Amino acid sequence: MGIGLTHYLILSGILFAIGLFAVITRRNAIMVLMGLELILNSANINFIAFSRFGGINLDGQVAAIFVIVLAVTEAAIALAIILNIYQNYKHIRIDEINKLKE
Amino acid sequence: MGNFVFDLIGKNIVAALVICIIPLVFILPYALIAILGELKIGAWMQDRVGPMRTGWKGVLQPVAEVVKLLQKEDITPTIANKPLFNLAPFIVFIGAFAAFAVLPFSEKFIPSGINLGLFFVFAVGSFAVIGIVMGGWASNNKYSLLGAMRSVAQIISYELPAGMVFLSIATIAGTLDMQTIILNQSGPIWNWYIFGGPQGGAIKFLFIPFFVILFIVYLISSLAETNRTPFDIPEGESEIVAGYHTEYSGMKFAMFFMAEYANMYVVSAIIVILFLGGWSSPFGTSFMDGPIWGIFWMVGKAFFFVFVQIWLRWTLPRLRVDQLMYLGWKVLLPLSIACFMAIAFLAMIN
Amino acid sequence: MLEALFYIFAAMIIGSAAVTAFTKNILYAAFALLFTFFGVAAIYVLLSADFLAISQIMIYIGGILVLIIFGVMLTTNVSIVDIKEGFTGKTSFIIAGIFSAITCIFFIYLAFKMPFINHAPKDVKLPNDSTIKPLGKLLMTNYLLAFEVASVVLLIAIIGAAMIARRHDD
Amino acid sequence: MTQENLLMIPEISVVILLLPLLGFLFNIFFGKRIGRLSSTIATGIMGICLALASYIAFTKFVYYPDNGMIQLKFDWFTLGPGNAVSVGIGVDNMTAMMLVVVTLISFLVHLFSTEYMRDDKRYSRFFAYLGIFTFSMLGIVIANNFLFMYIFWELVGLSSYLLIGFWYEKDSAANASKKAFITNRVGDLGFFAGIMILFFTYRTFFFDDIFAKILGDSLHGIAPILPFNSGFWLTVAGILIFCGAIGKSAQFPLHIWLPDAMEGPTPVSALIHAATMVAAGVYLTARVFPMFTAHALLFVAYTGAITAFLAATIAITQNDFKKVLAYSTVSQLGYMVMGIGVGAFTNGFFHLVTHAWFKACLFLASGSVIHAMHHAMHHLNDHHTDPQDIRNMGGLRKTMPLTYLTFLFATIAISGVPFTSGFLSKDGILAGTLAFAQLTGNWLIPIAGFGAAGMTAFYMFRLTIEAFHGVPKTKIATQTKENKFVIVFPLVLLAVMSFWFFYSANPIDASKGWFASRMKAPATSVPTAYQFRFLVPEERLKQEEEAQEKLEKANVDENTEKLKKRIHEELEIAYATGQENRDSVEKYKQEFLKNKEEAKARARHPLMAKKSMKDGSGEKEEFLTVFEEKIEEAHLPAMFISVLIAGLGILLSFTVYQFKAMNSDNLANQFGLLYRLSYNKWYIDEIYDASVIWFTLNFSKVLGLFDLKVIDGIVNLTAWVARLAGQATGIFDNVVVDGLVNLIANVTGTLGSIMRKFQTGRVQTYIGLTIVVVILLVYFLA
Repeated sequence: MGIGLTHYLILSGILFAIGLFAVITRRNAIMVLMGLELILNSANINFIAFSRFGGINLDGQVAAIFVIVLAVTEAAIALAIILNIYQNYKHIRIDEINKLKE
Repeated sequence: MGNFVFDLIGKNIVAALVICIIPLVFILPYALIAILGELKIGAWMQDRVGPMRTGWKGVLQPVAEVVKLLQKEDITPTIANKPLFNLAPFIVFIGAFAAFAVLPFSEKFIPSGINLGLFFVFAVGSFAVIGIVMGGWASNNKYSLLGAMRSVAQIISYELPAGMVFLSIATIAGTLDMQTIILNQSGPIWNWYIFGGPQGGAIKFLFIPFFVILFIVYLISSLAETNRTPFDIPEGESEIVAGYHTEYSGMKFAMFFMAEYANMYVVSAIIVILFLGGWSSPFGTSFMDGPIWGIFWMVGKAFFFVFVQIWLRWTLPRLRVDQLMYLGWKVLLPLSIACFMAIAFLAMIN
Repeated sequence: MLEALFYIFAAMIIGSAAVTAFTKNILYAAFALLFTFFGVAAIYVLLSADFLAISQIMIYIGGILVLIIFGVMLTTNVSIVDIKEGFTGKTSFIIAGIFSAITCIFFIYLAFKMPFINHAPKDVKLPNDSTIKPLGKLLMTNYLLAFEVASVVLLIAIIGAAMIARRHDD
Repeated sequence: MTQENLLMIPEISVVILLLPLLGFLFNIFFGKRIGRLSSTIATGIMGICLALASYIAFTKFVYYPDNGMIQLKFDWFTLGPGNAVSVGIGVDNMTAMMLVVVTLISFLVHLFSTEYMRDDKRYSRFFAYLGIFTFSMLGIVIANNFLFMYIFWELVGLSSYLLIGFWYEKDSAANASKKAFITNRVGDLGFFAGIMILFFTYRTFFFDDIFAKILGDSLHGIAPILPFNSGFWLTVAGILIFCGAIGKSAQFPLHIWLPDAMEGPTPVSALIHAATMVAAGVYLTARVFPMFTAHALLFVAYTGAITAFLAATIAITQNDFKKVLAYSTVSQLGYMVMGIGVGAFTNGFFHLVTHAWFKACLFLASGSVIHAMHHAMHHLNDHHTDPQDIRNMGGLRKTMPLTYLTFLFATIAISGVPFTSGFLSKDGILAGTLAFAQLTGNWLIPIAGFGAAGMTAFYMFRLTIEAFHGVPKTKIATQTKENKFVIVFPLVLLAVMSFWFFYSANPIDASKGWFASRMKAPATSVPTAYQFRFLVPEERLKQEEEAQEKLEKANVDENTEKLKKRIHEELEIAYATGQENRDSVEKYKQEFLKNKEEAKARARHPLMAKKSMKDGSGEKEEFLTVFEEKIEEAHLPAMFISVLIAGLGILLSFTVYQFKAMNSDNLANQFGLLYRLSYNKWYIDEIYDASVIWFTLNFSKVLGLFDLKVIDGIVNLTAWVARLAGQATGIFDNVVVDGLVNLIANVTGTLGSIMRKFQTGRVQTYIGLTIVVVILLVYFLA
């Protein structure tokens, strides 16, 4: 059986689920960030798979480029915020940073 | 763009393996020669004789060293993180070796003639970064860690001017394919990019200063990326013992060592390809030209720059960290961006 | 052969991603990401998106991963090799596991059931040249606005990150 | 405004108005910090004001003497649609004159005070108060409507309160300031009621609009508008407005505050008594003169006459230097009011101006004396003797020659000796009263006037002789010294201003001088029926006569037609019956002609006959009212009588006090009742105490008792009932309402605690929930 679109979609679905799991369960903020990167990657796989299997339609790749750009900005700003959190709390365990609750 | 291996055996898995092995086969003797060069040139510079015992005038000294390294006990510190400690040298070496995949040796031989060669070289450089961090952290030694972090900071900082140089050349050449870039410069020596590229007319002379500046920028950046003197801060032995590979010994150290020499060749080859016409003959297409001569020219020119690097190591003192950062961010980066803009403008009006 | 490559890389992606998600050592997680990203790049190559594959390597491995590792090193006491960072709790672990499992199943269900999906790969003529030229043209024509916005976003992100991460005691 | 180019008269007058306010604000906020500089600033500002006022007076008198009021009008605020309340400012001849008077005296008082108040601890505060006082007075002067006038009127009351009570550490000063303020309120109440009557009727505050509406326009058939369509109410309105003047100008029976107001610093007395505050009342009376009916004028005249006489009698026996002057002021104010009341508008206002100079001079001179006495006392370490009592003075002529000379000259002026300004104005008023008496038969008014004139001469010379002549009665008097230049200079200037030639070239008759020609009495606006006929101008009479004639002619024509018809019938009968009835025809003819003549004669005013004869001689080009002619006639007799009486008074004064030919104590004993009445100020204060104040106090006590017993009882009862009801509702509240509220609160709380579980504050929970929801959405919608 040739490798079809379904394979890639399943791959990206699994990757997404793993990323989601990491995002939800990890205490460390940077770990959450890593989970987010996984999710973004799974999305990118989908984009490019659709782009490839809908003929060589490069729009999907362009979207993937923008996703990468977004990932970069997100990582940069998230890390900056995490550094700030670290300076204030001396830790980055986000389940303990729940000021939002009050 | 042909590949003579495919021409010889056809497109099959054996051919692919052969193609993969050829650079490796090249690296081993090259490393020996480079080590010998380092020893002998250093000795010459410092007005001493250098190693003389092994072989004629000590030419077999590198072989002896390699044998020594292979024989040495492979020590892994008990408090080190073993999986990563063991993995790190391989990743660093992968990073260096992957670049050989797109480096042309001749008109007829390039392991993988992908269209994005320049970009690829640029990208796989980051493997080395991860490997260095991995090794430095896994060693569980503060010198290692400090050296790793310094190294990473340095490499990332100098990737930017290097990237601008790549971009400038890609703009003027209209491609990222190394073979095409070299073909653009084929012909007499003044077709090389350092002499203004293949275009004729008076505008050529407007290009020259910018290319010369870019050439110097890339030379400096390449020294920094390979952690060579005067940018050997990550492994400055008088400060942090040996940097990220302090704890390594034996075969793993040899991997690091090899990766460094491989990197030296890679950056030299890139300089040659970008500015000095790659495998093309300086005498034009009529004299000393052809696939075999191409290998000669390519490797010869690259070796010259390896020599330059060794030469500089024995000549220049080490920079401070802040000087390094200043140079990278406030001198080279603006300079390279300015040159890029100028070249893009000139290319547009040309 | 392509099938084999796909399965190898898929296994590599899922395995390393699982390491990322389940290991207690943050740096293990970070280095496991290296393989995930590399695997994804390989998948891109299989999907004949060469430019994106190399971009993936350059940006994710050379940029984001380095950033993350630096973030870990700056926010954690890295001189201890065993950096243990746990999970938010057993309950949430289980709930999240169920969530993720459901999501995963849902996506797989979608992959099989959605009507627009063509199971067989379209037999299209792969371009000889790299995708970089058409991509560049698209970015400069159809997606010019998005491209410009993205560049502005990047610039703002740089400035913002520099502002936020700046030490405030000076 | 009729003319565009009025040499910026209104604009400059606004500047004059606002400059003292600026000085006030500056001194009140920064005065303490700049210390002595505050007086320089305040005086400088007054100097500028004086210069500007002189400019306005000059331009007004020289270029626009006949322009009437040059005004600016603007809407201040709107009370509902079409009910804009307009205000504004205006400058006429009277205003221009008053501007000069106020600013000049204010300037001199400022100058005087810089030395006089030198050692006071609230030095800058004093100048701030002077500034706001001047500001309010100028506001009264340039107001062209009742609203502005009332506002500044009250401001004057406030600032006089501040100034009289300037040394509020003294109980007497504090009480005097309160007394002045409250007494003024009584008058202001009337003033306010009068304004309200007018505003209710005419819907405007402007003087000229109100007067025009009262007048109507007989030629265009616009009938006069009267309050409540009755002349009586116009009289009432006039008297009520005059009540304001009674209060402010210290007319009987509200004159009691003015002598007490001497508790303020002496420059303040000069300012209040001579130029500003008391002048305000007279100025107001003059301002509203056109709307006074005959009865109102009579009221005004009698008030003035009583005041003039009463105050003069009191002044005779007082021993306090400033009190004597105070009562003399009251007396002179009575003169002015009387003058305006009898219709001698020009002379009344003239007396206001001349009196301002010499009374300011007198007060400042008294200030100079008191200042010197204080210094002498300070020198002798004496802190108990009263420095203002004339029994402690004497012989100051030697030690303070300049003060003496100026004081003497001002005394001569106020006594009405020829060649002084006082003579000119007082003579005019007395002539007016004589003329008035001739025309109306109110002979009491001139008698009071002449009596007061004589007494004025007497007590003023008594004061001069007691204080300055003879030998020093105490050691203090011998130690006094002449004051510094800044104190003496205003005295000299003011004394010089009391010469006649400033107002008229003729030393015995001012009626042909520039002043009288510029300060003509305004024509009355009141309908002829409610007015003394002799005050109505000739042109107005002519108009009304024409209207009357028209009416008469119609009547006559009608009668003639009737007669003609009758004659015709008779003739027909005669012709029919032969010649027998010819005589009767003749008789009708005669009757007809006589009737016609009578009707014509009826239509003509009886006073007009004389007028036309006079006009026929071609002596005058101007039209005079009958009254003015009478004044002309009464001028000489009045002059002779007043000179005679003043001479008598002076002579008596010299006899008693200078030559001691008669013992004053014996005299006092001889006229015991009169002396005591005079000395005790006719017991007016005591009468007030026993009547008004007693009544008020007791009435308030009764009210208080009523409050305590009845109202409090009702309140307590209500409270008790309310409390009872409250307890009942409280139980209901606790059980039912609280139960409901608690139920709701508990339900909400329970729901909230359930919902709170989702609000963990953890980003991850939110992400998880979001994804679940998105998946559900996709599942159900896609």
